[in-house]
Amino acid sequence: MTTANVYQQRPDSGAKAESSLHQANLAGLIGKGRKNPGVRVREKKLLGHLTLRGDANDPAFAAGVNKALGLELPVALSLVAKDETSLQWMGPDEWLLIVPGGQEFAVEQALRAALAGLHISVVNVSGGQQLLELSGPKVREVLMKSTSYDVHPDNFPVGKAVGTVFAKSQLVIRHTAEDTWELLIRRSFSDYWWLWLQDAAAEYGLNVEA
Amino acid sequence: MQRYSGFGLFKHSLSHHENWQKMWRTPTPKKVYDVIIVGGGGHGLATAYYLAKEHGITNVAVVEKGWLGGGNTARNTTIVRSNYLWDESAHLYEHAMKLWEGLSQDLNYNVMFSQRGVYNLCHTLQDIRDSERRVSANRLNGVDGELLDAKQVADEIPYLDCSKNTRYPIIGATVQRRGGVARHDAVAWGFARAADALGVDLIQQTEVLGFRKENGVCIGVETSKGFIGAKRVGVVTAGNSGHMARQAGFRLPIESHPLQALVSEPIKPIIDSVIMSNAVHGYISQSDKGDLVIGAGIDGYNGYGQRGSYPVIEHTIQAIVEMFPVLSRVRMNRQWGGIVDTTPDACPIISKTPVPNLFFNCGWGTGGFKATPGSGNVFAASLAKGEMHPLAAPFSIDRFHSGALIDEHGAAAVAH
Amino acid sequence: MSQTHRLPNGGRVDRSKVLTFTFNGQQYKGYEGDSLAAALLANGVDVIGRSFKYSRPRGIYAAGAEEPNAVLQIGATEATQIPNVRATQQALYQGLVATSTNGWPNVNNDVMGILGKVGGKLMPPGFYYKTFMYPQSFWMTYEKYIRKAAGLGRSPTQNDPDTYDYMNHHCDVLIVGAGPAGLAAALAAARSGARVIVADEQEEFGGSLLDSRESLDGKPAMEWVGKVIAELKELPSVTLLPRATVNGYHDHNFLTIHERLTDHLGDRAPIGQVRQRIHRVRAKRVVLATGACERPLVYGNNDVPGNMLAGAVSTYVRRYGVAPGKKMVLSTNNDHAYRVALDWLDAGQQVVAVADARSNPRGALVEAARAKGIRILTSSAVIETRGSKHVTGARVAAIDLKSLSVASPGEWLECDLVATSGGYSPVVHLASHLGGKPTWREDILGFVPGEAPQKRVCVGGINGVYGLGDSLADGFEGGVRAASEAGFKAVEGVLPKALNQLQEATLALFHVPHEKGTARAPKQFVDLQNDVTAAAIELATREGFESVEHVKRYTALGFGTDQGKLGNVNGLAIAARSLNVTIPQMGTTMFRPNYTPVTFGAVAGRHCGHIFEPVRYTALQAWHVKQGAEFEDVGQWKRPWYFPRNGEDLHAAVKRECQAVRDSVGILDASTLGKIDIQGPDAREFLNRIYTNAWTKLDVGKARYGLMCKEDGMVFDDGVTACLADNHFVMTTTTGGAARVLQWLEIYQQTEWPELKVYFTSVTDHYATMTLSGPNSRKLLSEVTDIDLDREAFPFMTWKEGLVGGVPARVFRISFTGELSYEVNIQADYAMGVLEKIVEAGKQYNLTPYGTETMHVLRAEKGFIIVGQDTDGSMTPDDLNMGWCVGRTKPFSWLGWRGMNREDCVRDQRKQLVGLKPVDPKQWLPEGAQLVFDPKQAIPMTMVGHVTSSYAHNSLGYSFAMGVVKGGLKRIGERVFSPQADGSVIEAEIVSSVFFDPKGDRQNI
Amino acid sequence: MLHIFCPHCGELRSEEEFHASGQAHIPRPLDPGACTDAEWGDYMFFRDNPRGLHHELWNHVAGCRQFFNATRNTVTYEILETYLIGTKPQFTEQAAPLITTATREQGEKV
Repeated sequence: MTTANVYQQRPDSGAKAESSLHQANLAGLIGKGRKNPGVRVREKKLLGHLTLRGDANDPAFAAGVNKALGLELPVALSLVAKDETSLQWMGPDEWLLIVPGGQEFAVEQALRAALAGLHISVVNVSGGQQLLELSGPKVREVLMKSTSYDVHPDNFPVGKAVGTVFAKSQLVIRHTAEDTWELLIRRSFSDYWWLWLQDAAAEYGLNVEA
Repeated sequence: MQRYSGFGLFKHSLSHHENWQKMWRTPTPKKVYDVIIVGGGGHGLATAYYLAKEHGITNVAVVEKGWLGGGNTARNTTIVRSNYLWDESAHLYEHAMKLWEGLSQDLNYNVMFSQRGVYNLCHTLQDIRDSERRVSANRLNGVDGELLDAKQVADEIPYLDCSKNTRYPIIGATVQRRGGVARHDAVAWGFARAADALGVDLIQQTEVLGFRKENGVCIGVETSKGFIGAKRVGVVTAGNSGHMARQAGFRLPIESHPLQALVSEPIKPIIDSVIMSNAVHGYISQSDKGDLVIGAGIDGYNGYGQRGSYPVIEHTIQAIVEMFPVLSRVRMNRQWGGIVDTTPDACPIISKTPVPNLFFNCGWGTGGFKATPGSGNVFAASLAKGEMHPLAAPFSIDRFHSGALIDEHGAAAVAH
Repeated sequence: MSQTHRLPNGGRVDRSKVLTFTFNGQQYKGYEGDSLAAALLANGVDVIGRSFKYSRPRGIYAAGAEEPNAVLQIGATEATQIPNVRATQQALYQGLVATSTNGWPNVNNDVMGILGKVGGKLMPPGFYYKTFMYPQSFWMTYEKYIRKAAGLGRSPTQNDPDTYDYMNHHCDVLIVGAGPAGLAAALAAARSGARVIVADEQEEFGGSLLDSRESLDGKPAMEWVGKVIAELKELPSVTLLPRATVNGYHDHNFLTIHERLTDHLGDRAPIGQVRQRIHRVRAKRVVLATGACERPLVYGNNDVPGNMLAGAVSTYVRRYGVAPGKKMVLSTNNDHAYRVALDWLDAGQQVVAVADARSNPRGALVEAARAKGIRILTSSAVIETRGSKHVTGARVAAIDLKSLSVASPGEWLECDLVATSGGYSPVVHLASHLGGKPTWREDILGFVPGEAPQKRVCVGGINGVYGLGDSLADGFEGGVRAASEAGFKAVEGVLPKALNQLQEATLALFHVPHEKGTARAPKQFVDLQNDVTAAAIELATREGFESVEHVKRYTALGFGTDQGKLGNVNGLAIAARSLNVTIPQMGTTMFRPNYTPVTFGAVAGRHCGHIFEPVRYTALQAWHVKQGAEFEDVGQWKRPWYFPRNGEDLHAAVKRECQAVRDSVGILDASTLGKIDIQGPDAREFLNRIYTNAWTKLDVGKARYGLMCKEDGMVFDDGVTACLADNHFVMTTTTGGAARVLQWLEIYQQTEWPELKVYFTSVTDHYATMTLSGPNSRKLLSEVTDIDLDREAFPFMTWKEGLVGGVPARVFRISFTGELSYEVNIQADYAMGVLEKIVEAGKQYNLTPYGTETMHVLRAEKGFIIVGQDTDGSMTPDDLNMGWCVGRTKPFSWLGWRGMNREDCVRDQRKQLVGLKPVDPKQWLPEGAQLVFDPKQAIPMTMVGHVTSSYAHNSLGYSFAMGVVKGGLKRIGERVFSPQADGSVIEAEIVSSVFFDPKGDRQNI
Repeated sequence: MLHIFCPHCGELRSEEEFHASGQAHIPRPLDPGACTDAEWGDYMFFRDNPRGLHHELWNHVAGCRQFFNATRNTVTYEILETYLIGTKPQFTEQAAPLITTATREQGEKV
């Protein structure tokens, strides 16, 4: 009996890959825009994204995750990271694992092996979402225009990650360094968010980085 | 009753308006009435008026915990239309529409019923299908209605953004030209004055606290001013219906939600009709005073606070600015909320209840104002005869058990 | 002559910066720092508008948010018009263009004014309820003229060039009002380290200190204000917002602030800047330091230009260096108003007299006035004024308070300014927005905030604390309290010293009597903007309006853009007296947001135009655009509707697309369908409960169609779900239903059946889905895949994994068109590359992209339903003739089973889905059209159903439709009729809903 | 705009992140087949709709996607508590007199 159907979804190499913002041609905007912009944007695209579900209260689950990833399960509203891998709390029984692009199949297999016998779910969602990194002195203002969540560092220190409303949709905001934040954006909404960010950041200057 | 007319107004001006009579008395409650109406809003007052006028039952009291017409009657956006989809609703609302059309003269009180036309915009292909379905049903039911294409809409509604590059381009609309608006306070006052003149006691500032039963049969109401007996009791308390039902010992398929509305500052005429859009979620008309009267959506939670949450106001104004970008620099003056009694099928309950001689008329949700005269008229007939008026019969509570809903919600269901 | 009424010195204006502006077509000059009202007064402009009902000339009356008259149209271009701007709240800028909102041909010579004089008597409150009724048909004509006459300013007729936005804040302490109490509170709170926001509606902080005579620590009070601002600016946790009105106090300490960032700079915002911003603030604690608002006395002809609030006169003199007249009469019932007399003298103008309604006033300011030789008439008041376009005199007479009557004929005093003060009303609006009823305090003759559950502190004038020293102390203490309640430790602070002066109580006089009686006296205005007089209020009570809400609604008292800031208490007092009750018995009306009007654009923020709402695109959007697709809105998605070629219209394109699919092969972007990954040992059981049909025996590798019902048994979604592994399924939903279905699964799992071990994860965005459909789809696909497509190896309703275009794919052999079809699912990042390869390979098969319209036609030919189009929330599976999809013997009572067995759901003659074939094959039944059995019956007709889907252009060669008909399944072969708007009738035969390939051979080709 | 404490995220969040899902504690009848039409109708449609304390179901849609319960006053809109599915409310209509003090003790949490 197979518990789940898992297959390598990413082609070996050479296949044409387009991030969800491909259409917006961010690459063509790199290096343009004003000096010392208030906000800089960088796509962190084509990474491996896995949604992990399981029972946080089951020590076997936490141990299995640790065995497979070398990471402790993060507590509510936080993320843990090692090298290019991060594990983020999404809900009481849900985590988002982000790994370098191409590793997701192997990681999923490792997770499934380590968690064998437990009621879990691992789902590859790499094609459906990506990170958009925002940095610069005015990012917080742009976030304040976009979400009713309190993004003041007193409430939203580095290392925190929350799911919340953003403009007229919903996404996850991750605070990764003092002036650096990441938005977890869904593919089908990314055009909207890109338009939104350009509009909201217009008064501060918005540049695209490689 | 002192008759109102232009000439009367002139006559009174000669005496500096010092001799106008009271519009209604402030009576002390009698011990017992033939019928007690609980709730002195538009529907309750209309019920009392038609009981007296059409059924000769004048030993009637309207018991109101606050002031006449102070609930949703005072808080709605005054839209009147009858272009409902299902036969049952269409007949009921059309009955009301016909009464509206002569109401000022009937009451000798100008309720300013203004048939400016009500437009429902279509933004999607499914909107067009639903609209054709409704207009077609209206036509065969004898209710006026037209389906317009995008160009006709652009021609008939100035300043509406009919360009193709909006988020949800407008591709058509329905219009009911007999629809329009009326002056909400005047409706309550007109019915109150006319009912009072026929002998109905309007008892304000008196809260109904419970219902007295004898052998399970309702024999009157307990009020903040003591017990008042009645042969029949009709409860018409809109948002508070669930609460009244609890007092009577049963539950209703009703939830009370905040419904918000707002007005702009008064400006010169710019919106000539009533324009509604379900897709962008907003509707607008302009009052005779010049205020843009704008209806917001319903808040998701139950609430008796006569106020809702701010994002609902934001979304509504976004919708209005999206439809009419020229209004962006106009300013919002005031917002408020009412308590709407919503039912699962978005249709009212006009019904007998588990308690004999206790009748309820409620569940009008967001659409009660337009039905005011019709609702009062059929409820009065039902109270007078003790049997539901044929137009009211389909709106019995029983339908929530049998499954015979009249689903005005479902008719607007969107899924693909 | 320019600036005739500007004082030679004084004021906070910058006389080195001269600004030119236009009012009613005439150019004037003012200074930077002026309000528009100040600049108009400086130029001696008397009449700034005409009143609403009687068209009486009106002048500037106040200096702030309470101004009822000076409501102007602003804007230099059509697109930048702003209606109803209060001149008292508009900073002057270079090039400002303002006009009056009423008056024809102009405000000085208004024709309506004559009508107002003649007809005014015919317009008591509610006159329109009593007339215009006959004949019935004339109301709309009357109304046309009423509408024309009503309204103040006008909307622009071009689109707004400016942008707006929101900003969300969370703070420990929000301080509303930056007067003495607010600033003291701000100091206290800010020093504790709390996150503090201070918002004030005026151009600069200072509140009452901006025009105060008082000193702090022996220095002008504004020096202290400057020091406080400097200190607050240094603190990183403090946000200072001038020109920012707190307009709404909402539940759970959520407040909205309307900040005007550029309205003082010009007609429109400088390029790149936001004109106005709404701050959405969640505050742990709120300090309300909104102060108090002076109210006038009500007397005859109190609306003639040159009648002004006493405090406003001080503001114009001290803050703007403007004297709105030369000879002043002051009518007061309190001490504080005497400062205007002193200010007036200091400005070198003449105080003709002070009429004080009190018999023996002895307060410090009174004595100071006496000492300066000002004539004080006690037990007296201004009874009426005269003057047509400006005050020329005031009649002061003795009044008897007990009987509220005039005790002496009095004397006419020549003057050009009547300043009036009837006491002070705490500004309780915000404190009352959540329904907390204000409480009347007889000692200060005003309403103060009542008890309320909100976490707030009220300080200073709003509490009736009026003395400067007391107000500072009250503010500081309130700031300490707010900060400590928000979890901060307050720091000690020393407040500056104010002079403590003897101040006597205000006298309870609101409505000054007139010997002719209220009804016959010259008009005594209570609400200037709505032309509501004392007589009108008395008349309302006479007609039986006893509730304050009734009085207000009947007379329109307080319904103006000023929301009755000046008139409400006076109106209450008059109504109370008339009804012989006390003011607290009379109560107040509800206070609702906004405190002052807010620009719609600002409330809308950035959510306009192209970012009004999210638009969702699939990974293949760029290709659709390249192919020239027309798009259809489906939920938030833009889906290709059809792909016109060479100027084709919808019908031609759809016909071609249909034919291509039936003849060869077409490609559809199906990525928008919802996809939900389901894992867990109880996944199968869960599907059994949530779908109408059985899932127990679905093998790995297979897929099945399912219907979902709500508990009432009505269909609400459908789709195909495949078994990927024993504990693993992937479900598809309708495009519009994706989010709803996921919620549906979650609510049942989380709240109803938490014991079922199953997880749901949306993979809608992860996969792009391309559907190849048509007899050549196998051939085409085989050229780009390594999957064995042999019909036995890969049968209908199964799925396989393999490479498609070199990319791993999961391919489902399912069909919505009735043709042989493959749905190719690819990780969305790689979909475009795969599509390009398929398209390249498809050239030899005339691979044709098709949109939703063709998809709808093809599925309808097969009789497949679309939930939401062929269903409407009132259809059971049996109504849809889909009883085959109902698991009648499933052990668990799945969702919908009980509901669809209710009495009404199992009766005969329910509407059932059938096929409809117009008798004339060229006739098209409009979608939505109602059906009848007898087209000749009279209206209202008995309707028996309606058309749900209908297609004239298709692959069948004749028009056909689907629809619901009462008892339709037993009426196959019978006729129905659809009467049309133009009087024609379309006749159709009831047929099976499967029009094409009823045996289903083609999908197995 | 309400401020709601999500018991899973452990924070107060703005109402915009949530979806109100009606009255809580309405268990689905274990044997629907044994219900009369009236009983089934009651289950589906009839609600308490109180003017006062209301136990209601909310979903933190923009956050952790979890459902939870809240006890809220439908007149003042005060939220007295939020609690996990499957647990019982601390505040009920019968225990209403305790409300004010209890709320204060819960401090800033709700």
